[in-house]
Amino acid sequence: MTAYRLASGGLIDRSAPLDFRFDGRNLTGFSGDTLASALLANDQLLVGRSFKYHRPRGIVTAGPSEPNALVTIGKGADSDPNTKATVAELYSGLDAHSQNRFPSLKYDFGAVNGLLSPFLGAGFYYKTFMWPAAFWEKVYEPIIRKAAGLGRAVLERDPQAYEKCWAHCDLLVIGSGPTGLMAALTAGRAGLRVILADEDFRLGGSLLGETARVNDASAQDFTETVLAELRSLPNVTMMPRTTVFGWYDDNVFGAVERVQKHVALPQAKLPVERLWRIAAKRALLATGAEERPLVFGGNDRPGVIMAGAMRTYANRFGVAAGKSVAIFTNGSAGYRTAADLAAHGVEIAAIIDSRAEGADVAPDGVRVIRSASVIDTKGRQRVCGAVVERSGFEQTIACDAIAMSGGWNPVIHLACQRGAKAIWSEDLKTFLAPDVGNGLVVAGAAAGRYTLAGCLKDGAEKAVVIAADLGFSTVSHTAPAVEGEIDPSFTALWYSPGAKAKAFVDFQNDVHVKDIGLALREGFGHVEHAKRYTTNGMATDQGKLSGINATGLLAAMQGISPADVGTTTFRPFYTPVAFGALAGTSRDEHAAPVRKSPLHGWAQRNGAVFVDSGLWFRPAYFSRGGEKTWRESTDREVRNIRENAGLCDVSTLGKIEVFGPDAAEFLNRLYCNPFLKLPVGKARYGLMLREDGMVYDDGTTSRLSHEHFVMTTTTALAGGVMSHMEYCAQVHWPDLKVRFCSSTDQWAQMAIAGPKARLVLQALVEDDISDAAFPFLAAGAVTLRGGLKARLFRISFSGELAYELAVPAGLGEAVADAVMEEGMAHGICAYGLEALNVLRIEKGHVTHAEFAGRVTPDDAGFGRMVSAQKPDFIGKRLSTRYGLTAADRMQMVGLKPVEPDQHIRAGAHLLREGAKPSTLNDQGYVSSACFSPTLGHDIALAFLKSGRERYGERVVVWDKLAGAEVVAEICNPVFVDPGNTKLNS
Amino acid sequence: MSRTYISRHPLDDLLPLEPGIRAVDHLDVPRSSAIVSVMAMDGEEASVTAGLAASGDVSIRFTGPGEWLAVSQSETPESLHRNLSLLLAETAYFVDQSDGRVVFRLSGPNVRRILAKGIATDLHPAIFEVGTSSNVLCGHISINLARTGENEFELIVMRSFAIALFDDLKVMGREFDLSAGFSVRG
Amino acid sequence: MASLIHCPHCGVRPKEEFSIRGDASLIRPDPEASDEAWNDYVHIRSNPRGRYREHWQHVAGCRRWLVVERDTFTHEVFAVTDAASSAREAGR
Amino acid sequence: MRYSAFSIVKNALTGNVNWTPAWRQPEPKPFYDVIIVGGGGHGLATAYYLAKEFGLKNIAVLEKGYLGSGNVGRNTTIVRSNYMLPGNEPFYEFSMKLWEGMEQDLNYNAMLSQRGIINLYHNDGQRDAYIRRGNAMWMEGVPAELLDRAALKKMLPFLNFDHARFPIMGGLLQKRGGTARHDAVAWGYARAADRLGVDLIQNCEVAGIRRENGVVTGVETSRGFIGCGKLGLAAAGNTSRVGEMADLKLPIESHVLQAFVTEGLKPAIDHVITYGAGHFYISQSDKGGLVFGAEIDGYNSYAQRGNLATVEHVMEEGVTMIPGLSRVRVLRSWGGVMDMSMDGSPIISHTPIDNLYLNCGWCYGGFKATPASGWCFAHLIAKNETHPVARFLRLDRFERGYPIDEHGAGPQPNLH
Repeated sequence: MTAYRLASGGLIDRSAPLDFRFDGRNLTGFSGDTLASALLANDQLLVGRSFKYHRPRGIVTAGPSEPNALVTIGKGADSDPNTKATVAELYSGLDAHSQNRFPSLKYDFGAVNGLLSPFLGAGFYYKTFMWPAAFWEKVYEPIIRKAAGLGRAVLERDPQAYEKCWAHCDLLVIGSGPTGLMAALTAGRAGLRVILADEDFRLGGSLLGETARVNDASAQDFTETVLAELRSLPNVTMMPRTTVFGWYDDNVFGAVERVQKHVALPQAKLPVERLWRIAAKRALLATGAEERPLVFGGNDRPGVIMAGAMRTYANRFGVAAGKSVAIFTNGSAGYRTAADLAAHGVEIAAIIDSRAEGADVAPDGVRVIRSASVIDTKGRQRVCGAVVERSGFEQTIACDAIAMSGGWNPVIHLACQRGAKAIWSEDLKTFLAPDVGNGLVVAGAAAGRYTLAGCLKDGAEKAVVIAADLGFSTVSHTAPAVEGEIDPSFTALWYSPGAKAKAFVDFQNDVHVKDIGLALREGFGHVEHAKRYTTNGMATDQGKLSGINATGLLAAMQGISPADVGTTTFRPFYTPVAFGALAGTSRDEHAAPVRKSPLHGWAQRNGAVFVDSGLWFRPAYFSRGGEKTWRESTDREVRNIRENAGLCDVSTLGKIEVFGPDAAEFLNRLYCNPFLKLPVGKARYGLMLREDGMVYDDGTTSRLSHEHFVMTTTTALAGGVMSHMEYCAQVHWPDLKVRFCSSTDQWAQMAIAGPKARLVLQALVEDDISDAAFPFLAAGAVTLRGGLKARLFRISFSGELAYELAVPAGLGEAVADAVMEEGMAHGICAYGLEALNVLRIEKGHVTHAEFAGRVTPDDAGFGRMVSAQKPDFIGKRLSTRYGLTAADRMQMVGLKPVEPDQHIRAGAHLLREGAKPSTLNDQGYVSSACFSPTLGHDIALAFLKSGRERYGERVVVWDKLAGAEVVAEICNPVFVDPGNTKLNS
Repeated sequence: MSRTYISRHPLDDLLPLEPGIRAVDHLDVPRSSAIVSVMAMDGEEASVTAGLAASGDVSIRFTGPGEWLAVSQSETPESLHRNLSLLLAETAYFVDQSDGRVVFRLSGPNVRRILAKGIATDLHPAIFEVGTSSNVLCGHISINLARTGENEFELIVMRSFAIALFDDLKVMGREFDLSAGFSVRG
Repeated sequence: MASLIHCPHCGVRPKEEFSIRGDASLIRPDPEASDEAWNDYVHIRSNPRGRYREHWQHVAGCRRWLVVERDTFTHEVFAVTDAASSAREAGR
Repeated sequence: MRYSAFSIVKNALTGNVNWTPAWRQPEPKPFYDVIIVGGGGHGLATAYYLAKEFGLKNIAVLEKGYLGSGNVGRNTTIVRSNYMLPGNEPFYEFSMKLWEGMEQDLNYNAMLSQRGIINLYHNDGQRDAYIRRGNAMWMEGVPAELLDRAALKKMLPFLNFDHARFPIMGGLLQKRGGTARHDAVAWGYARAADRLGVDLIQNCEVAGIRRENGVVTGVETSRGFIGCGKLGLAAAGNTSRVGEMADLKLPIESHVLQAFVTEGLKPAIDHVITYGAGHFYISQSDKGGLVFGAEIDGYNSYAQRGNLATVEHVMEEGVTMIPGLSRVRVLRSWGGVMDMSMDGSPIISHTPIDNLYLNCGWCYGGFKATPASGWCFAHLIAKNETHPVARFLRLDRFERGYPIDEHGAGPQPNLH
């Protein structure tokens, strides 16, 4: 038996000891312990250092509001900083370390800050560290940064797995204490789909530490009976270890389930944490009430613990927080702690009651000091005495722990996350949630009904109303009878007067009463200002203990009601949630799905090096033996296509089948160039604008029959164009008879380009594809040898004689292999995006590198394509705005370096020769650049002010990022075959 | 010279050729299916709906108002396309998607729990009834989901996403040791 | 609203199945309308705090454009209708 | 009271009871030469510069809540001047220079920390766009560096170099970029403006704009009518609502943007880093919390809260960029209402009403612009002429066809 472990009692399994470590010490606890209860049992009260003054701090609570007992659990990449020991379930092998101390928890150099505290009051940062100016970043900030922060984030890859899951229910019950249990039971019996979620690893909430009897049984036995019935109901799902952290629109709740946080070696097939999104028709908030700390001198000394927490440690965990406990209370709850501790044989040094009178009965022989307050505490790393003041007389009461009980704060966090303001109850001296609609109903202690009988009743009654609301009928049953009921009454005490030491409001952030006073004095009296100025409530506990006390203090200091001060804003997360849990499986390579082309395998077999292109992987180039760089492969591919032929996978381009009697009219309105009279069997390049007149996307569209077109889009905007078309068809022109659907995935499509492309293809295609029979821009169905139906388009991005052949996706690889086989004799090669890019730059063809959402058709040289005849098309009207037609707009030109061995990089800017670099002198920029194997030097496409008038002029290509300046000649952007003889050959 | 072309399934390299040990929760992948997008012409939605309902052996999946996927394991893409064209002549447009879509069949006692890891729709049998089908998001991928039995669902995904969906389903099913294999029949 | 949308064709669906385009009360002007009318259509927004009609597309579902009528402050949804039906009713 | 080393020591030794209020709580006067609507960063900065740089005396700032209660107190504190387009870059660089002298100027420590901002790129197209941007910065005299993968790996070893879905290829670095303590910026301007006699009137909501003969004569407020000679609107997410009171037609949509902070941690991330394969951005505050955010939720909203789907998406991007974030716990999320413009760039402009001036359209980049926005808006109001660096930020640029569209997304605010 350890120092503070009680001889008996508690819901721990004394036959199952668990070994664990704290700061390197080997300790033992029991199954059913939290880390905090096990630490207390081992006399390890001191667990951390505070944020600012590095004061020694001990465990204060037994739950999620813990401000002090933050530890790092685990090692290296597999560690969790800032874990609350009070909610960490103990397991064998748990390895915990204290934080924010150097060199050790007992001796911390940072504590020197405490001596400097007069200089470090609220807002001190803002008034100082300004002299000299340069010192902030070099000297002051690094010191402050190093001193701040709590645990250490390792920033190494997390070895654990996570996942997300959806759940749906009629009623979500949040909290499994008396209110939640009765609500779940009532609703479950009525047949509702119920989810009962609780953050604790054991369901039962406050009942687990309760000494009152319910239905003539212990509270714990009553709990077990209810849980057994709930487990038997197939429509009830119980979710222990699940924190509901947020309430979102449409009654969707975010919750995180700690699936394997309590095991030393998690199973690989299960996540360690699982994020739930729970869509609940109704929810019941049964989160109970938090005991309010008392603000008195020396209240942060290790050993000063919430009275209710002490009760929980004794009754649920069989641990005494001290051997001789002084109790400071402003209500009846302190007496209950006294009674329970006394029953366990703990000495009660005294009960210090701030009230003048009360009907409460102290345990036999315990001294009660009324109208008194604690004004200071003695001891260093554990309290050894309480300095009590009454009527001007001081006395020191020896003790090794002080229980404090300052009343109750209902836990209304979730109810106020969506903008509702908490409202002050003068009766209950606390803030309650307002009516937030019938989606979320607050019940039990969370609604200010503190008695056990009241909670049991309220939970059941509210569930009855919800069930009826949803159309379920409930069976009536009698409310459980409670014996030894509690008295929750208290008298508000925001500040215990006469403090002889710092009286802390926010323990973790070291905010004390004088800081609040200073904020008020300096004009930061608004509750949000006070929070931000003092940092009260901004620590990891988000003001669960400190928030209401700060409001009370601000009110008291100004002589106004807390109602007029209000609370700060409640926001997700109720308790902090790990990034990993919120991200689930969507991380690393699975951050976004991968799309694979039907020719992916073919490309792989041909030596492709892939690059991601949106969600797709596309071949960048095809490496052959001996080629050391991408450039070598690319240059070879380009030359080969200009001389022989090449095959490129273009399956990723969007393909949209457009049908209907109004299909041509629809396309005519969609594109800025005409489509009405496109003949059947022909393809046409189309330019699509946004309504603001800028180019949106481009591609070829072919007419396969009178009422059937197939459109291609760029890979990048395939989805966007589809949505745009749907918008136009459904919103703008719902009366046009047009239907369309994507066939992108149905087809494997390959571009076959080069002077020998026809020779290669004709060997495979049964139909005649001579220039006469299948001229440039021909499009239609063909049959491949072997009878395979395919689509063939004579279009060219490279400027060569070129075709695009589409076959059903499953047959893509086989057909590509066949093309390569037939092409072998003609020197065919596979080529990738790099070569494609060079070929199109040489030909002056544009991509999204040119359009970039800021370019008009005229900027890109398509001015004459835009139909002046059409009455309407998307983008027509705003194209005529002054700024879009101004003479000094940047227009697309070609550039070639005057010295052919010099290089041009995309992203370089353009200056007149001799002009000084400045934003005003900036003439344009390079949109695309490459080495042209065909011409033997670099070439570029660029946008230049009034560029088309300036062919033959020289500009400076200014690339300061690379430290390069190159003089280039402005030229027509079509570098290769401007007469289109190759295209039409 | 005559040629034959061998069709490939996107999961060819990922699933064993021979069926392995089948767990209680299983992902069955037909090697081929005939799938046709059916789009009702303006004003013909009702008659196409009726026509499809009478199409016998063909499974009809709702994808949007006036739009369906017709799926058949017994017909060839050509025959399905031809039969539908005859049945619904002058009332609908058709696009063959047999190569553009991949079918997954998920069955077993835990299928709802597996699918809940990716799909937001409430799959309680009283809400998403047997015979219901709809396009839904599964993780980051849009699929067509159909309930074919109390514990049986069919997922149809775009071919380019098939491997990504397969990877996701394996992760979603790892808790239940989900097995996967090509259909013995198909 | 921001969590679940009731698609008139597909039922209740999560926000991530949708994409959002903006004000649904704007009507594309006649090609002959004034420059001001066109500028207003493309660039000017009433941006109310309160009731608002917004275009959402069920991209991962039925791909229909919907008019979601909702409150921009409370996020309460009043109605979701098919955009084409709304457009036809408005005489487009 | 001026803050100095002496004042700190003196007050510490006397129990810190002699500090005086940072600003007065004045009753509104019947008339001001200039009224600024909006007591956020931009409004307070405008008032300060009106008084300090342009010599105006009779100025009031009207704030419906408490000072700094809008986006200046709910952003991710990033300061930078790394823009591409000539309409933006000179303006933001002007702002950067003002940041660099702000603390001495205001006698208030806003904890400007020029720790460097790095924009990651993941493919060739993005790299080229960053080269263009970096060179545009240099054109304006703003140093920028292009980092390759190796340099980045040395600098930020914790990034996902091995398992990224979209491989990290490099980044664009602006060393002078960084962060500042957001609330302190509002408080610093407020205190300094107050010292120059500006009346900062809190809990004063504007309910109407009174006009006579086409000229603004004052505002109806929750604290009565207040007359003015000139009226400047700096109401951020509420711009449309205030503008409507003067029948202004505005190219603005209000959208909600969420931001997040983690629990306090020892220093781990020393720069501001933005993800190129998404919208994620992150830095670490001096208190130790990691402050981060990503894209807007996407729908019009005046609610200062967001939805869970976006939260999850932000976290997915976060752990994909920095896998080690996985075990870090997120403490709090909140939302701000953004005044999204049609081209993603701001508006500091005359309006069709002569003595009514407009400052809006900050999208989610308003914080870094605070000083220049205040200065240029003050310049416009005081002199009735546009400051040179803000000359492109006109309200009529849309109808004239001169959008400043950094993202090339077109007139759809939720794409910017």
